Amino acid sequence: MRTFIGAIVSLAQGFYTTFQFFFQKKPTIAYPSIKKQHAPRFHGLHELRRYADGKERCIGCELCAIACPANAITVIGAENTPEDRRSPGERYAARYEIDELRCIFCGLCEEACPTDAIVLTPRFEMSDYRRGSFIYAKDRLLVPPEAGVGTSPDERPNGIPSDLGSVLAQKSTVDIASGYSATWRGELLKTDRKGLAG
Amino acid sequence: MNGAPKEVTLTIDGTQLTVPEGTLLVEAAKRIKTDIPVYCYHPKLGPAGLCRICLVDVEKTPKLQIACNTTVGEGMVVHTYGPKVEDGRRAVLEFLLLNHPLDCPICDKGGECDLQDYSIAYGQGASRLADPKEIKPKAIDLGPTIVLDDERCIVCQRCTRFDEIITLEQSLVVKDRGQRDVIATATGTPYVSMFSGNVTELCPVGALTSKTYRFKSRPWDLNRSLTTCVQCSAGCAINVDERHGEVLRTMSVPGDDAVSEGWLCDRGRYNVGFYSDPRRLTSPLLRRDGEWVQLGWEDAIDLWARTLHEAVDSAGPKSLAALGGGRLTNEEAYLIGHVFRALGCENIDWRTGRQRQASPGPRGGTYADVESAQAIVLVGVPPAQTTPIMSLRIRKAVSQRGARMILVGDYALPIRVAHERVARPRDLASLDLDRYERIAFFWDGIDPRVGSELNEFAEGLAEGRKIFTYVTGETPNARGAEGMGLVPRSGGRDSVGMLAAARDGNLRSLAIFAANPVLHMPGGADSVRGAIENVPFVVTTELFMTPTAERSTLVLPARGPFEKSGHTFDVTGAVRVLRPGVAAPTGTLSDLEILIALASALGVDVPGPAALHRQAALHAPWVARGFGDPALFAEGELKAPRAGAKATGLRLVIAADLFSGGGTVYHDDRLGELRPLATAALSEHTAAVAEVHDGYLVDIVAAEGTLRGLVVRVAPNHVDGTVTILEGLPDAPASAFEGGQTVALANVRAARVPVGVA
Amino acid sequence: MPLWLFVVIKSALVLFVVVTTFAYAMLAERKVLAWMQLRPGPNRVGPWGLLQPAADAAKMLFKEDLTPATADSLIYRLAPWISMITAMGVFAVIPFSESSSGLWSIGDVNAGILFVFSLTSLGVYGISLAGWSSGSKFPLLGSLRSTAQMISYELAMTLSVVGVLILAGTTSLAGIVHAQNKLWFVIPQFLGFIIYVITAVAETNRAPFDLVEAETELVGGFHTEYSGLRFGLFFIAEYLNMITVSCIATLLFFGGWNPLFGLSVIPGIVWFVLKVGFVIFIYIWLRATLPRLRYDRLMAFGWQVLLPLATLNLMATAAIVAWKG
Amino acid sequence: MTFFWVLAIALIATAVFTVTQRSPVHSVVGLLANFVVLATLYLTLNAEFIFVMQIIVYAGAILVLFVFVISLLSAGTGPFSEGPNRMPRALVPAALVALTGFGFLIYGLARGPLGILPPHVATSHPGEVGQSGVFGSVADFGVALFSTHLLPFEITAFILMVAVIGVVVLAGDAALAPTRGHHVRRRTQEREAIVKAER
Repeated sequence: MRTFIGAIVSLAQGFYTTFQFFFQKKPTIAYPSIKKQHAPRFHGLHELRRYADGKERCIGCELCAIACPANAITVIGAENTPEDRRSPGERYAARYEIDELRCIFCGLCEEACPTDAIVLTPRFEMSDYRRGSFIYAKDRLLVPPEAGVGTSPDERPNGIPSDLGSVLAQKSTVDIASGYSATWRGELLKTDRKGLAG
Repeated sequence: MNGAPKEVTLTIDGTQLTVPEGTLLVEAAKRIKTDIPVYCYHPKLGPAGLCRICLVDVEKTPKLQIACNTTVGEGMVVHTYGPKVEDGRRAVLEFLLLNHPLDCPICDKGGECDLQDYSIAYGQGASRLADPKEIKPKAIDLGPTIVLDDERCIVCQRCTRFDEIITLEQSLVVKDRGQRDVIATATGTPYVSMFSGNVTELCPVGALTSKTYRFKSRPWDLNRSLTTCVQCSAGCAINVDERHGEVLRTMSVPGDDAVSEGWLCDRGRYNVGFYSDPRRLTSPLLRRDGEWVQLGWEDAIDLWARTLHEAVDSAGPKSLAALGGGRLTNEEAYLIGHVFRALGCENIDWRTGRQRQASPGPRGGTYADVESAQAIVLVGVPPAQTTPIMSLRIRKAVSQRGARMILVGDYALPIRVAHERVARPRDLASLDLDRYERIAFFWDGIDPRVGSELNEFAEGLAEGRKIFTYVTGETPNARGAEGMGLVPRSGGRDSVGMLAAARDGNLRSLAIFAANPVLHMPGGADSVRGAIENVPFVVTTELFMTPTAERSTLVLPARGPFEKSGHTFDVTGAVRVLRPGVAAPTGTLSDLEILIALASALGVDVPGPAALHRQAALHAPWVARGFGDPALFAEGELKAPRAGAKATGLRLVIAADLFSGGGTVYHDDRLGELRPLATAALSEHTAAVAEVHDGYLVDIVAAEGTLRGLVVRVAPNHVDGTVTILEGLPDAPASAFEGGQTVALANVRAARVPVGVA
Repeated sequence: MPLWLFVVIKSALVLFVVVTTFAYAMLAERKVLAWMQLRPGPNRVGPWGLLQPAADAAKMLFKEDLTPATADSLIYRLAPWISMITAMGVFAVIPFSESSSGLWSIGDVNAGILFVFSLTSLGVYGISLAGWSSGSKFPLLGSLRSTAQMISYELAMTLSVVGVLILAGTTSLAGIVHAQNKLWFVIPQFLGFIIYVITAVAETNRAPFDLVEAETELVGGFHTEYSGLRFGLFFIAEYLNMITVSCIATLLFFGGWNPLFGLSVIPGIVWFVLKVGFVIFIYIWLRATLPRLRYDRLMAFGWQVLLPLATLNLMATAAIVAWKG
Repeated sequence: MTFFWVLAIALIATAVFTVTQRSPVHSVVGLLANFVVLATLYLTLNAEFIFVMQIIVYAGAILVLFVFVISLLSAGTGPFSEGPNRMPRALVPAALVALTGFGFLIYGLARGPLGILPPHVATSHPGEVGQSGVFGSVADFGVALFSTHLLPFEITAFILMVAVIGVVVLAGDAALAPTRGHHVRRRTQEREAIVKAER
């Protein structure tokens, strides 16, 4: 009997709690109209950086891919040739793709990178209508050459690239309409799906 | 040496163990599962004592000893770890890393590198080097397959010793001394070897890398699966490393001592790019009014079955024929015979190339038998070009056991090795072979008359001796095809007869399974092509649009060996297992699936998978012993050589090349320079007489026509008065010509072609 | 005006009102839930988010409608309509206010309450067939759960209502309301009311008895594979069921349109709507407060607690009515 | 009358649908539709209580169990949906049985009186529902069930009870099987017995 009464009392307590909250002031911020200042080291969208001379920092070593707990990064390396030199060493990333839908923004790729090529920027608004467009390839990850020339990325405040507008502007120029087929991982997903359906 | 070897008892890390006298410490430690780090030492190459990473502490010796070159002694007490040992190893590693670049993130070895691993285990974290590191050349093009990074080299000399001890080719050396030593070829020419890929595996650091794999992937990305290489009939176990549905590299299997001993030839290692080639066929194609039309699988199989039924109904089962099987698994070969015999068709043959026989008869030997032979007789094409791994055993027997090497015929050996040469097997009688107890005979399986002469001779010797015979032909699973009964029985036609019947218009339907007779069948490409075009309905299962497939009515996209499972027999008749290592492209089916679909469309019962696998392995001991059904080995008639053309006295030799062929090699872009040029090889003397030089372009005029634009190669080991051309090149088809006829060189041009592959 | 035209017009009107009510019941649920969870809830579409239902409807209509390759397409298409039709059919017999001329209900059936139960008992088909025909694991599990749960709780629900029927002496819904002119049955039938509320929550598959959907374990349960308008039909059906059981609770236990405190100046329909709204609020409150039950606990609770209690309540009521004559 | 014919045709159509489906679930759906149409037919006869009972008991309870069992056991891929179509072979005997039954029905209808309603029960008119003495009302039904037909009612209840017990005995093996605790207890007992015996 005592437990029965106890059950009733605790049930009533639960109902009272939720009822109390019903009238309390809500702490929610009206996000799109009011934007909160994020922390200086906020982990947002990735960016691949360049050296001051415009060469890509990424050497395609795949250490970020192996460090990634969500298995979101795909890197396929290739060799620099004298005619087409992308990065200082022998190797560069022919393909560098991040599935931002898988990414958990933990920043381990940043930690793993031996050349500080991949960094997480504070950008976080990247919603889109197609899954395929969340697979960011080098065309959207890599800082445009003009942004990298002159300033070493290390000298930017907080180590975060100051100018994100160029990346933003680039997004609209990149053909993401083709969605999956624009990226290697997307192609794989597509063939996988084909395999499942067939 | 007689009697049991003496046993020695010693203590390693407190564990007492007894090993035979003469065992090296590093091997003894393996018995108690203690791993002593090594760089220069390799079980197959022996000790060198160069790198000194294997330092161990042996009690009662003043200094640390190297485990790889110290033999065990009675009562020895060894410590493989401890402060003293670790100090020593740390010092050694500091020296090794002195000039070694810290570019692990871009190094292809990173992740499977011994230097990396031992540096983590024993090395000291920071470098004490104050001066800049030694700058050495990087990315040196060592040859068609290998790129060398001298900065990473720790001069363990595994590669040079492999080249010296195992392949006997002796082209790699350590050039210069001290701080400036680098790996190079002795002559300064490119490093060319059919076993070159092995040095990349032997290299304990990332100094030697494969051109096909450079910067493609990292080791942890790869999905590895173990299967059997069926590029030739050697049957080596092979590890297939796949990523994103693409075979990126293949690796040898260290434990495969029964066959490959842990080596791979370059064809097996590098000819894997074709799996992901965009030219792969992925849909059944039907030729309708000269155009290729895509077809669904069901329609294709139905059409085939209907045509077969109609042909049987209207012209009887003798109007059907099936070719091929020598490149398929045993299961598939068995099903070809099963399905077509169910229709009453006996025109079944696997012999779609020059090879006419696969079984060595009752005296077939094993790989181990080769090593023990005191005399080795090579009849016809040497095994190096057909079954390279077998040739490594022969080289081992010659170099390490002093076996006598005798070459029969005009073919050249790829390496400089002391040998004698006679023209025909019957001439062997003059060589006093009866003083040997163990003799191995190798035959290429091409000319049946040579084969019977060889058999006769071997039978004559057999009394009281161990005779091992091998047929090292060029067809990968020829023994499987023979064992599964893919030869005409009771009045059926063989492949030559089938083509004759086709020319006469007596064939209504021809099925060609994974074969390319247009390129490989003797009798001339034009005549084979004409015969095939004369058959109203030709079905070909192929990976690519080969010359044969181009002339078929229906082409079915098949799967390659790494894309299916099954069994094969190797050259010694042992069973090897195939397992899928990479996903096949959508739209392809394995020949087994194609045959099962055909059987069900025809209404023929097929054995279930379990029964099929039993069938495929059941014949194994039977084939291994060589006691085949004699009827199985009935020979088809070869045309007699015709009288020669205007002779300038050169005898034509048609040699096989490891990288010839119009299918997988032709469609593998990664192979690049490895694909042979169309060459005419001459001995130095002949070249001098004919006044041609290395790299000239010539035409060869023979009775059947002219072969144009061959590159002259002046090479050692060729018989004077012969010109050797390569078989199976789509650009210069040698199948139109008969070996042994006299030909003339014409239209010599002094156009120098860059030095490439010999 | 012929009778049939009158009925058709009334049906159309009721459907319109009911569907609008559904839309705003949904909005109300989201708002109330949000407030109870210290959130503002939908507030971007229209003033205070009032046009949210319209936005939702538009989205639902234009969303891609998928049918899994493994689905049984006939039944897959049929199931949402079964749910929807049975949920709507109930409103045919519900009287919304005092109606001597039959104005405030579409049809007054003498076995009204039985008709309601018969239709709600058909509602389970929508869910169980949807789950089965989707041809995938989670929906099948959801539909099996739903079948077992609905059968188990329907018994107790029916028994809990029988007490009211004995007191009222009729199965006509209007008759039951008339019987409560003096005293609402929630007082003599308090145990029956509690059992009814619990079983009704279970019958409508709402939290904390929403094991049929159970997002955390069954990723949506029976409607995992549904999208677009078909999913919308299930959604509508769920809310209509909630409104239905609230109406029934009002009619059976809260005196229907009978005014409170003798305030008969306010029309009956207002009282009815207010009472229904109160019951719906309790529903939402329950969802905001209680976590989902474990499946075996749910079944044990149904069979071992609710059913005996309902039987006891029935027998006691019958005995008292018989004893009092 | 038009309504009757519509219902009658729907009734036969759904019945045929039920027996001709290969998927058991399709059959169940057909049967469900059949029950609903039948119930509607009762409704047109003013038998509201029967209508409700038909739906609650048959459609709402029994058929739900069918669905439950079918989805639980076979998930729709049972032997019914595979294998050859057995309909043609059963066609002749089924037709014979159906025709015989139909013949009996015609014979019975032709023989018996057409006015089958008891004299004291009047046919109901709109607005009269729910009153006792009107055909199909709950009150009359209750009176009949608990007075005139009390014995059959009780016997039926008894038979059902027996059936329930039977089902529990047949299917309840797992429920009656020893629990894990039982095993532990038994092992303990055995060990104690052994210890005792050794002493």
